[in-house]
Amino acid sequence: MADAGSLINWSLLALEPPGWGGVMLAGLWQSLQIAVGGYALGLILGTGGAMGKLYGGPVTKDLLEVYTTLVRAVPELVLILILYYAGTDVLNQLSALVGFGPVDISGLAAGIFVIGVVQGAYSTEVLRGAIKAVPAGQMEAARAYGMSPFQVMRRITLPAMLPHAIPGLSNLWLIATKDTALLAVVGFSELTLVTRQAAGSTKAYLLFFCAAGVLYLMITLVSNVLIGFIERHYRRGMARAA
Amino acid sequence: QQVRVGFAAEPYPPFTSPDASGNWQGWEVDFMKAICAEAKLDCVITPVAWDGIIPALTTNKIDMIIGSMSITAERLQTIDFSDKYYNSPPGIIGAKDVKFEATPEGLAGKTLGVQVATIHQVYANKYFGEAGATVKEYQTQDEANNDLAAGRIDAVQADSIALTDFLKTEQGACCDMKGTVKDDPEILGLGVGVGLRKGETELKDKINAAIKAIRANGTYDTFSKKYFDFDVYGG
Amino acid sequence: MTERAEAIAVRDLHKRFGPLEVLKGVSLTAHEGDVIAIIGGSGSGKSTFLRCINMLELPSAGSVTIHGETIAMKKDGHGGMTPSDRKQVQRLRSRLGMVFQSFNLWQHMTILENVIEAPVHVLGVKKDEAISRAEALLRRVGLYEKRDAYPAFLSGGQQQRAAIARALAIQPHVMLFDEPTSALDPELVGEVLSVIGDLAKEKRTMILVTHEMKFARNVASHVVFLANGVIEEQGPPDELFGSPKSERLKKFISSIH
Amino acid sequence: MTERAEAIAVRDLHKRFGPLEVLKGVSLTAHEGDVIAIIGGSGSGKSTFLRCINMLELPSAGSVTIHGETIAMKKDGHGGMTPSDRKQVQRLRSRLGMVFQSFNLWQHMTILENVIEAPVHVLGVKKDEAISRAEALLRRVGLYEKRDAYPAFLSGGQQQRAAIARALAIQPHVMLFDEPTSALDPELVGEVLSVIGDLAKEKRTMILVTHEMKFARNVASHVVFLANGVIEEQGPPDELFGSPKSERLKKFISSIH
Amino acid sequence: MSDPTITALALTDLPTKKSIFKPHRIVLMAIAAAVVFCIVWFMRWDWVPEYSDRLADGVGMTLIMLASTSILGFLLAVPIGLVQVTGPWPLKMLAQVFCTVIRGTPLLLQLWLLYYGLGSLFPQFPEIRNSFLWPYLRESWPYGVVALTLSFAAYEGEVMRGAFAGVPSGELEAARAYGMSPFTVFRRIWLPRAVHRALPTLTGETVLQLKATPLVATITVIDVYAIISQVRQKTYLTYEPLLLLALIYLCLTAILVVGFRYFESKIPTRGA
Ligand SMILES: Nc1ncnc2c1ncn2[C@@H]1O[C@H](COP(=O)(O)OP(=O)(O)OP(=O)(O)O)[C@@H](O)[C@H]1O
Ligand SMILES: Nc1ncnc2c1ncn2[C@@H]1O[C@H](COP(=O)(O)OP(=O)(O)OP(=O)(O)O)[C@@H](O)[C@H]1O
Ligand SMILES: [Mg+2]
Ligand SMILES: [Mg+2]
Repeated sequence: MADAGSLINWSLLALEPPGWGGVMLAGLWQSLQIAVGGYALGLILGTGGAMGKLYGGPVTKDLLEVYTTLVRAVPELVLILILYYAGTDVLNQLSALVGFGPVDISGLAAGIFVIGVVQGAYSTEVLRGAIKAVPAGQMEAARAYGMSPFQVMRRITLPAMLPHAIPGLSNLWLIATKDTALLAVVGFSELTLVTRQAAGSTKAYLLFFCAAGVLYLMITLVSNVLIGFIERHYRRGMARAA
Repeated sequence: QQVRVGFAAEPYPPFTSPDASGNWQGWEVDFMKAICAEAKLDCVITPVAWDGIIPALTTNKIDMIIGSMSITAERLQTIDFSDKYYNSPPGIIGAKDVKFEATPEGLAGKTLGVQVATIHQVYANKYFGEAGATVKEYQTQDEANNDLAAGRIDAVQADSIALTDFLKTEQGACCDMKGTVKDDPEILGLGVGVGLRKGETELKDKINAAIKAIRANGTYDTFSKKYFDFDVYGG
Repeated sequence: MTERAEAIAVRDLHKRFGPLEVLKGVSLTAHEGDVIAIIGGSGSGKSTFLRCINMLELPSAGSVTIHGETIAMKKDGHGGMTPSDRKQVQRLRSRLGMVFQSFNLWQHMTILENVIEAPVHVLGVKKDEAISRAEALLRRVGLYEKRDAYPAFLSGGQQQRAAIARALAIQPHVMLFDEPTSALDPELVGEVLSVIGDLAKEKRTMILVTHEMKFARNVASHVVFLANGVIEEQGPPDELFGSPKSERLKKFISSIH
Repeated sequence: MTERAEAIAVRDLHKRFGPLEVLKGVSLTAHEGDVIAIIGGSGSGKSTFLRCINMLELPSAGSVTIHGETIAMKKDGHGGMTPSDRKQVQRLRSRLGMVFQSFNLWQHMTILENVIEAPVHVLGVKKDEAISRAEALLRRVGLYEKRDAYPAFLSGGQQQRAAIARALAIQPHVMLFDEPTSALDPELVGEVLSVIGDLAKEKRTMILVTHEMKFARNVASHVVFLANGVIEEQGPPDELFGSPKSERLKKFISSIH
Repeated sequence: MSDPTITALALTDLPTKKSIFKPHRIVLMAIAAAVVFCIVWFMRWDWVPEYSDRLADGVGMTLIMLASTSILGFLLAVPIGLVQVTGPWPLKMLAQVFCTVIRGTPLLLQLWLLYYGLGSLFPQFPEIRNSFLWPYLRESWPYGVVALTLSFAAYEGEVMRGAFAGVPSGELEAARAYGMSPFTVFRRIWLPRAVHRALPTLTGETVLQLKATPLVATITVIDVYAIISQVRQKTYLTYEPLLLLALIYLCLTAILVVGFRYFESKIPTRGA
């Protein structure tokens, strides 16, 4: 029977083998890559989605409504499973249709895709709300001075809605970092799964899960500091009262 | 030709387990290296969740499964297998201080842990579940063992080789082998094979040839000796 | 008046919102240097008329000619019209400097950035040049010191003066004002009116919708009284305010004073 | 006046907020049936005075006697005072019906629930009885039909009438009003003032801070002019408004009209 | 987490379509019907009857998890929100640290930490097995309940903090002015008013909680997700069970949203 001292066998966290620290950091790096990639993909989808929902044709609007409704009503874990299998399957079958062989999708790309599609629906809603918060007069003034619709979007609508969107987008980023943990369930080697493997191999469950918790918490805390800077920067045009 | 070899993303000693430098090691890793070298395949290890390993194969995320997967009639409806490359009878372990037999009567009223998506899950549900045991299903074998050591469950059914390995560890000291279960080839299958997508006969032939070759030229025995003092290939 | 070039000509403009016909055939010509004041009761269609000139509102029928160039329109499916050439509309819009009732300054840009935005990104003026012109304009409206402030931190009067500078920055042929002072507190109205008065003195072509009758009388060269979607009466301010002919205008003037 | 019992007596009340001394010794006695109107410029300390009476603001010095019972106070460490007996304050507060400028109805309760809340949970009246009394009060202020509505769905005037009913429900010895109409749109002021006027006619003891001079003149038995933290002048309304003595009051009255 | 974010993350309103019968919608619905037909016709659904009983049990477990952890979590959120507004600083700090830690780490990790982390201690402390808690510590659902409850409490605690802080001081003052004791003010006015203010976010938080429940399947709690996993193992089907699972969650969410909307219509939150 193990003595209580083995609970805090810190050498297990050493960066060099036989410590598992290096593996944990590699998992963290994977998690961060997926989070950043998925978040960015989500932002792209969300920008398009928000535009479509606000200014698109009736069909676009309805399809986007279906997309955001489904994603917001079904657990991320379930969506991740479906997308994880379906994503590559559909892609393979498409490429087979066009006549290419099966495409090789790296695990990283699949993870980014899965998180991105989920985040896309969330971003759509956040950005749509933010754009609606920009007074219509701002866009009208831009049109009155001869800007093209694209210019209005790029020069006025997007930057003007940012202060409204930043709180929501910040929360989405934090959620993206935490949602990467769900990929552990499909066997993707991100931080949570390598933690589980390390814990299983060494039987130091508490130590490794707590260490992973600290890493996640660090991501959150560092993000919060950065978000604070960004928020201050973009809210500078807002009146104190607003 | 690159071949993605699906491993269960979990420690399953002595067959596959990740080490502290992030590499995989164990008997099956050596086996994989041997057949890939023999068949001149460029194999890359791709860890996948065990309970999703067959869908991962059928949806083209991986090209073959090396994960102590038994060849059963049920699985053969969905995927294909190579010839067997080892065999391990299912065993049951339990706490040392509780005496019981690995029979439906012995397990009645007890809680038995198994890993999901294994032959043991099917077997335990059929033989012990019916007879009054509670079958608890874990995503990984390691978690089942862990709960046995914690005392949350009374017994675990799995590969006897893997269980023997567990009993040798510090944690496994709590428990001992209660015996092997009565055979049911229908469920328990005919040994462990490499899982393959249906229709990929070319790959299957290569692998069967490779298995034959390493058995014949002694490579198989060489790396097996590092792990076992008995013939893992079985009868 | 005839020797001066035509700056804007609106012919037989109709506009309907669903069942409601707001403009029922309005024609108006502004020559270079004209200062035209549009007056009329609330809901008489003044804003709609102004917004139809730069196509922020699409007219249902009629034509708009800016500096001799008529905006090409085509019928759409629903009994209205749309411009057939978007680029043309964008180009012509950049010759009209619109000042809104609610300023509509871009909140995420400083005052200076607001003023150089359209010159740089619509007209393609170089940034340095745009800045030096913008600074001159801001000095003129008395906002040079505030050039790096954000709109939300300015008073209403200052915001409206910034909006006027922004409109002037595209060197428009015609300035359009839609009730530029009605969103302001009474004590701030004066500063904006004096800036507009200065522009009028320079003989800049302007069309302004206003409720400030005294101001209209002082600065306008021509006053148009809109009622019920048509021009009920028009003429030089002294004539119109001094001896109104129509009953409606008489009533309107008496209700204002 | 002397034969009637003393309802409230405030003696030499001082109140300071940090360095700012808002009340510099104010004494005031209200007898049963008195209607005292407190007037004065903004910031003169009217609200503070009223809030000191029921200890929502703790006075720095002086005493408050309600119905013959003086609130026991002790010095606190910071040069102020705190009540030495919480229970006493709570008991005495329930004899004062305060009506706030911003109504402060409890938004999560219906009007009826608002009115029965204090009788049931402070005075321990039985619920049935409280309800029947509350309904009578609501009928009186003309809100019987609205008894099951939530405050947010009522107009400001209706909310303030409900707040008056709520204050009356504890059967207070004295009603305190702090500018009960100044948060209302002009057209809603009348309905609230008429309810207060009715209360005055019934000879209910009331102290009211108000900016409605005409109303103060009509209903008050006694008017107090507060300026600079002291009572600058007081007396019957006709005297005070008819022939103000102090310069300040003269100026105040002329500025109001 | 602000309300707009919750709305972005969780379905809080069913899409209201004023007229379903616009021409393009009829086309879209026809396409949707065709897709559904293909799914029903070309995919394998013969396993559904066999598992329907177990699926119903699983849904029941999911709902029990949802209800119990939402209610317990809410009860815990009230003091967490309150101490952050008025508490003495040690309690305030404690509540803030609690919220930061729970909100800053993945729920999945918390679950595994609780279940396997604690479990790994049991062999070293055999006395635990003799304690009165052992019958619960043996089971897996208590860990799920604890983790989900703490999670709900942390997120809803932030909401409650805002709700407590946002009760207009005038209403509290009015209560004091009528002689209420501090505790009565809290019990009768502050608390119900804060809860009232927090109600609009409750739909979203509950839907989020529903979306978090399947994680308990990873610690061997048999909820609807676990049943579907069993189906996947048994039938070797990749998509069909997952599609059914998504449909089940979709329906559960819709029912929740409709239910909350119904109750909300009974409690006007306009003044909140
Ligand atoms: N987008 C719109 N849709 C429907 N009706 C509109 C729209 N815009 C304006 N109207 C209607 O057209 C009429 C004229 O509006 P307009 O804003 O032009 O009046 P106005 O003369 O500018 O009035 P005011 O002095 O109040 O600004 C009004 O009855 C108004 O309700
Ligand atoms: N809590 C406080 N802290 C600091 N200063 C205060 C506080 N409450 C009131 N004051 C100050 O005390 C002075 C008197 O305020 P009070 O509200 O009593 O005036 P008032 O006569 O009611 O004015 P009004 O007619 O505007 O309501 C003001 O200068 C105010 O700024
Ligand atoms: Mg207008
Ligand atoms: Mg006051």
